[in-house]
Amino acid sequence: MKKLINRPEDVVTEELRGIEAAHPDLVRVNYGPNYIVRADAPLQGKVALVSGGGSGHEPMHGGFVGMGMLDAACPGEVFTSPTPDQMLEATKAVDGGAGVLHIVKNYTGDVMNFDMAAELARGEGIDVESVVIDDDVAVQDSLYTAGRRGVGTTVLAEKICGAAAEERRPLAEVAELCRKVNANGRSMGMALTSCTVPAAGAPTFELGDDEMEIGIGIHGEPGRERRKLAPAAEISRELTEPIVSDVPFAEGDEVLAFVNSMGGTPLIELYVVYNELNRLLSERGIRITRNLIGPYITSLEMAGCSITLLKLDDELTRLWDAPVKTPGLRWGA
Amino acid sequence: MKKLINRPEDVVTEELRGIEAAHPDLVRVNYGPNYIVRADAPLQGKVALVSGGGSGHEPMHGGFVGMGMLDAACPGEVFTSPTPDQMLEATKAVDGGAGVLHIVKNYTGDVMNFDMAAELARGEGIDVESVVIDDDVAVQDSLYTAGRRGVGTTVLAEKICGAAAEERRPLAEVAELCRKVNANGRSMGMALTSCTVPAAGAPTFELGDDEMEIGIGIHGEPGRERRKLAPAAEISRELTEPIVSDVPFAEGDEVLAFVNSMGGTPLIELYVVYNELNRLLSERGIRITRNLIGPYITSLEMAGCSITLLKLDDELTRLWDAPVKTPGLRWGA
Amino acid sequence: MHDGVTVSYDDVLRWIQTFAATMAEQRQYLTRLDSAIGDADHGINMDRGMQAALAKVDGLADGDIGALLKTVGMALVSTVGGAGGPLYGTLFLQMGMATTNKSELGPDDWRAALDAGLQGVQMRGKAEPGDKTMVDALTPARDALSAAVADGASFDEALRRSAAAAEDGMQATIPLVARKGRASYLGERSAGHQDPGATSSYLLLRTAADTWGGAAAPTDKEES
Amino acid sequence: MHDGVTVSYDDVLRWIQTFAATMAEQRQYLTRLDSAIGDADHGINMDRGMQAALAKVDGLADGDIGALLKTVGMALVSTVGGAGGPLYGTLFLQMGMATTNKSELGPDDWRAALDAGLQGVQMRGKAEPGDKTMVDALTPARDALSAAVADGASFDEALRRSAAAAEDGMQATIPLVARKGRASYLGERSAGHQDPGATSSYLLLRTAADTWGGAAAPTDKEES
Ligand SMILES: Nc1ncnc2c1ncn2[C@@H]1O[C@H](COP(=O)(O)OP(=O)(O)O)[C@@H](O)[C@H]1O
Ligand SMILES: Nc1ncnc2c1ncn2[C@@H]1O[C@H](COP(=O)(O)OP(=O)(O)O)[C@@H](O)[C@H]1O
Ligand SMILES: [Mg+2]
Ligand SMILES: [Mg+2]
Ligand SMILES: [Mg+2]
Ligand SMILES: [Mg+2]
Repeated sequence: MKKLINRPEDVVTEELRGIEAAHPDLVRVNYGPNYIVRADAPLQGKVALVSGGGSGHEPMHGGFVGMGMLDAACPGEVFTSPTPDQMLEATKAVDGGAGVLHIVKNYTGDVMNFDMAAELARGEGIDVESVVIDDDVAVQDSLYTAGRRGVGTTVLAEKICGAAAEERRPLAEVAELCRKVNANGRSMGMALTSCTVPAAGAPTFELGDDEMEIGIGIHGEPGRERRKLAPAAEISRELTEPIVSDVPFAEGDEVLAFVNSMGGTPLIELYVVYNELNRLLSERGIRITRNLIGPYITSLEMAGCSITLLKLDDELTRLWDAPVKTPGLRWGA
Repeated sequence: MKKLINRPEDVVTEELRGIEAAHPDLVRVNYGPNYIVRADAPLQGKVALVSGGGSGHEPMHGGFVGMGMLDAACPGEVFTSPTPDQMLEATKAVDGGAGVLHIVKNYTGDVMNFDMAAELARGEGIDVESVVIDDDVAVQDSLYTAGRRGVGTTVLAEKICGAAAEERRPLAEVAELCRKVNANGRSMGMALTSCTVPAAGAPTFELGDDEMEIGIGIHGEPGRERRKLAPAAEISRELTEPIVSDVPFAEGDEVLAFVNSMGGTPLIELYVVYNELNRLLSERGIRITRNLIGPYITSLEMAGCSITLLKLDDELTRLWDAPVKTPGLRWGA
Repeated sequence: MHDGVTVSYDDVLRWIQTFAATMAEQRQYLTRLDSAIGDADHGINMDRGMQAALAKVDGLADGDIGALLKTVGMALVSTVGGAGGPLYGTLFLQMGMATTNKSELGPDDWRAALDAGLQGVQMRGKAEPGDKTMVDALTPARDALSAAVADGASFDEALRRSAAAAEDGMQATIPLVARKGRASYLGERSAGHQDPGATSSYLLLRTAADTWGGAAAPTDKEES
Repeated sequence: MHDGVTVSYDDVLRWIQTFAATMAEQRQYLTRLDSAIGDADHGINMDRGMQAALAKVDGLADGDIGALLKTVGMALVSTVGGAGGPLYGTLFLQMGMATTNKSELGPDDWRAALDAGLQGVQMRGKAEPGDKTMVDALTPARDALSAAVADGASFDEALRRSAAAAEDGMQATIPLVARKGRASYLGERSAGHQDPGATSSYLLLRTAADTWGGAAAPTDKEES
């Protein structure tokens, strides 16, 4: 295992110490239970946004704490969702009396832990709403299964709902907006390599030199299918088609296109994929009016990418454009 | 070779098409010769900044074109410095009558090609100054060699001089400032893995599972020394000591600390390194007052990191904080 | 238990300690199982959680088995995370609720505790038998235990039968296509792999049979 | 040349074409050499540049060797980049300057051209012999050529001697510690590897000897 770390069991704590040292103007870090909050939290009268999940997806979520995005993030161990006490304490730390929105990625662990935390927080008189993001078209949705995973749309939901909360919109509206983003966002990802969970010490799966995994999530797990390696044009098509043929995309639509690195894929390749994506969408009469390109929701050092498309309207576009000032995403401030 | 590309020989062109499609509000792209210019170039009366180098270091330099940073960037083939005609055409495209500063990383190829371009541009009546960045303490400086490489400080110089040019300071001053940044910035890097030049198809060097390279540049080349893999604390110390024991750093100094990913190293590890760096500098009474953490000057998908320290004063701090709006670096706008 | 044999607070404590030791030993094995169809952390998670539980139960000394089990449950909830945390946390919390104020457990108490724990797991996780989860080990274990108790089998025998049933249930997860948890994302590719949670649940019941079988059997023999 | 044998415009064109073919063939080899002490692109760069040069010289048909060589130089400057671009570009540009308006070259013309090219390379790159660069192949080649011309050797013989000297010079780069170019960053670690640029320069002179040796030799025999 080749990583810039000390002891595997200390990675998350030392990462948090790094974040704390680097961004005191933006965030504060609490240890035991671990959570990151806005430096100016709680903001009276503002709906607070709390998210969280396993570590290993950086900058998500801790890097998205700050003005215009999250009020708090709860980092779990690597690829392991955080615990209810982290979420409860974070919720209490950021509640400014207007209620708290939990943005939860649809994984059994995340959902159950956030459920427990929400029950406990409500027990302490805090108004909590939860929205579960489930945008991964690689996974068949069904009543009888755990349903779709939450992936790329989470980043977009946190940005957009963060902007709405900044406008002092009430909890029910911000939660509704989050559901709208989820309903209009779809993603799919692929991997060229596996990644190594520090405490596990070996790659989660093995891939041949001419193989790739299509339909992966963000936890270093194998995908829906193993395939022969293909050129970027073909990979882009295989990711894009299941997305655009899913519910919300049609000719004439304007979309936000998010081309994400899984961690080990450099920017030069993301732009090659973006070029393909742009071509594929033009052919279908879908217009990219906003984009995000880079490593924003990652799986440690995994090589690969995901594509997320979010159907935009004026409201979503305006909220996307609103200022944001976090360690991981920043503009207009 | 596992990459999200089509034909190796098309990588740079397709990347440029991706950049062009993604950021029409910020930049324009010219093909044959290849260069990227600010969407609003030329700016009358503003000193224009031109940089360039081999591709494979993204976001540098193309991602740094925009308000408050570069006016143009010339991308060469992967790890191959661009040609004089690219630089000449870019220089002509951005000259707004106040002269052009060439920011050149100290590599034989870059220096010779920029020299030829500057000669040609002066021949066409454009006022050109060149500043060569040579900040890599892994390389012994000497009159009889090619001297130190230009690495991380380049990013900081482009940001700071871009801000100065935005203030409409004259060419001589902006060039002098660039030399000052170079005089006060020092870097050192290391690699956990090699990387693969697309057209070469195989990793530039092979490293054992328990080996690392210390003192690498940014072209996937081997470093000064091969060592046994070590914990982040030790690696951070090995990178930091040659930097701080070099000319400009002393107790009481305030510095900008730049922890850079070589491309394949994820953010979680950079924060672990930042935590170590912060500790090491505190011990020496050096205070980090600004920082930059992420993949900004990369070597394709290489895993590893570099540390750059820039000694700050009020002027440099103010110019660093000034608004910047580029695809790769953005704040305050 | 018909013959009056019970497990004491100390037996339950030994079970917890042995299970913690087993999770430490099987950490790599469980994580490898989770690599195949999950995210390579189940052994790491369970080990971390049980180490935390050990530290918590060390302080207790009041002989209340319910309190002991609830303490384990709380420790798991607040240190494991993932799916394992709430599920194993709930399992122990519910077992603790079912044994509040008890200082010893007979077979029927243990059956009731396991039943409550399993119900808690299903309430939290919404998994049915056949979904390829820990429920596939716990359900046959609970059923075999109930049957053994109804048959009038010895505690030792009942424990052995329930562990054997858990083992069968665990093995039966191999051909299944997962419908719950992370493995469900793999669809058909999840078939052919043993579920990590079912494996840790089997180990939980095997540890009970081994620890208490050894503890209860001599008493049993002495009294018979 | 004492015996009056010269190379024609077509011979020079064939040399350029053969060198381009050689760079295409040796692309991987040169890139591998550059992997060891550089950045793994020398073969790729030279191949790309010579392909571009081929496309450019195709259009020319005026019989001016100087114009031909300058065209090659310009093509290299504007397509190669890196260190190779300006250096090989300058080499050919200077050779072109030294042969302006010539439609055939005798041994002394060729010596003067190579000398001008080498001086251009050193002016651009500031490398001295022993720095582990292409200068280490070009310098002995130029010197051997001068000596052969002074000795009154045949053009063919002079070409063979200069290629042999280039080969020796190339091999002599192996033990050297680089002082110029990218390999200098490796310090002591650069020793033990053959310099890629010295290798491509040797190939340039070997190609001249092979192409013109073949061309000039028969003429030589006919006339003698
Ligand atoms: N909904 C569920 N109900 C019951 N058990 C479940 C459920 N989802 C997952 N599990 C169990 O949890 C195990 C995985 O636990 P663990 O690896 O610790 O959590 P995670 O999947 O969050 O990484 C699975 O092997 C399965 O037995
Ligand atoms: N200053 C110099 N003078 C002469 N030749 C040089 C100099 N620097 C480098 N070279 C030659 O250039 C070769 C490398 O060329 P190439 O790989 O194309 O460029 P780069 O080093 O920019 O990648 C070296 O092997 C060496 O022979
Ligand atoms: Mg997990
Ligand atoms: Mg090069
Ligand atoms: Mg798991
Ligand atoms: Mg090279």
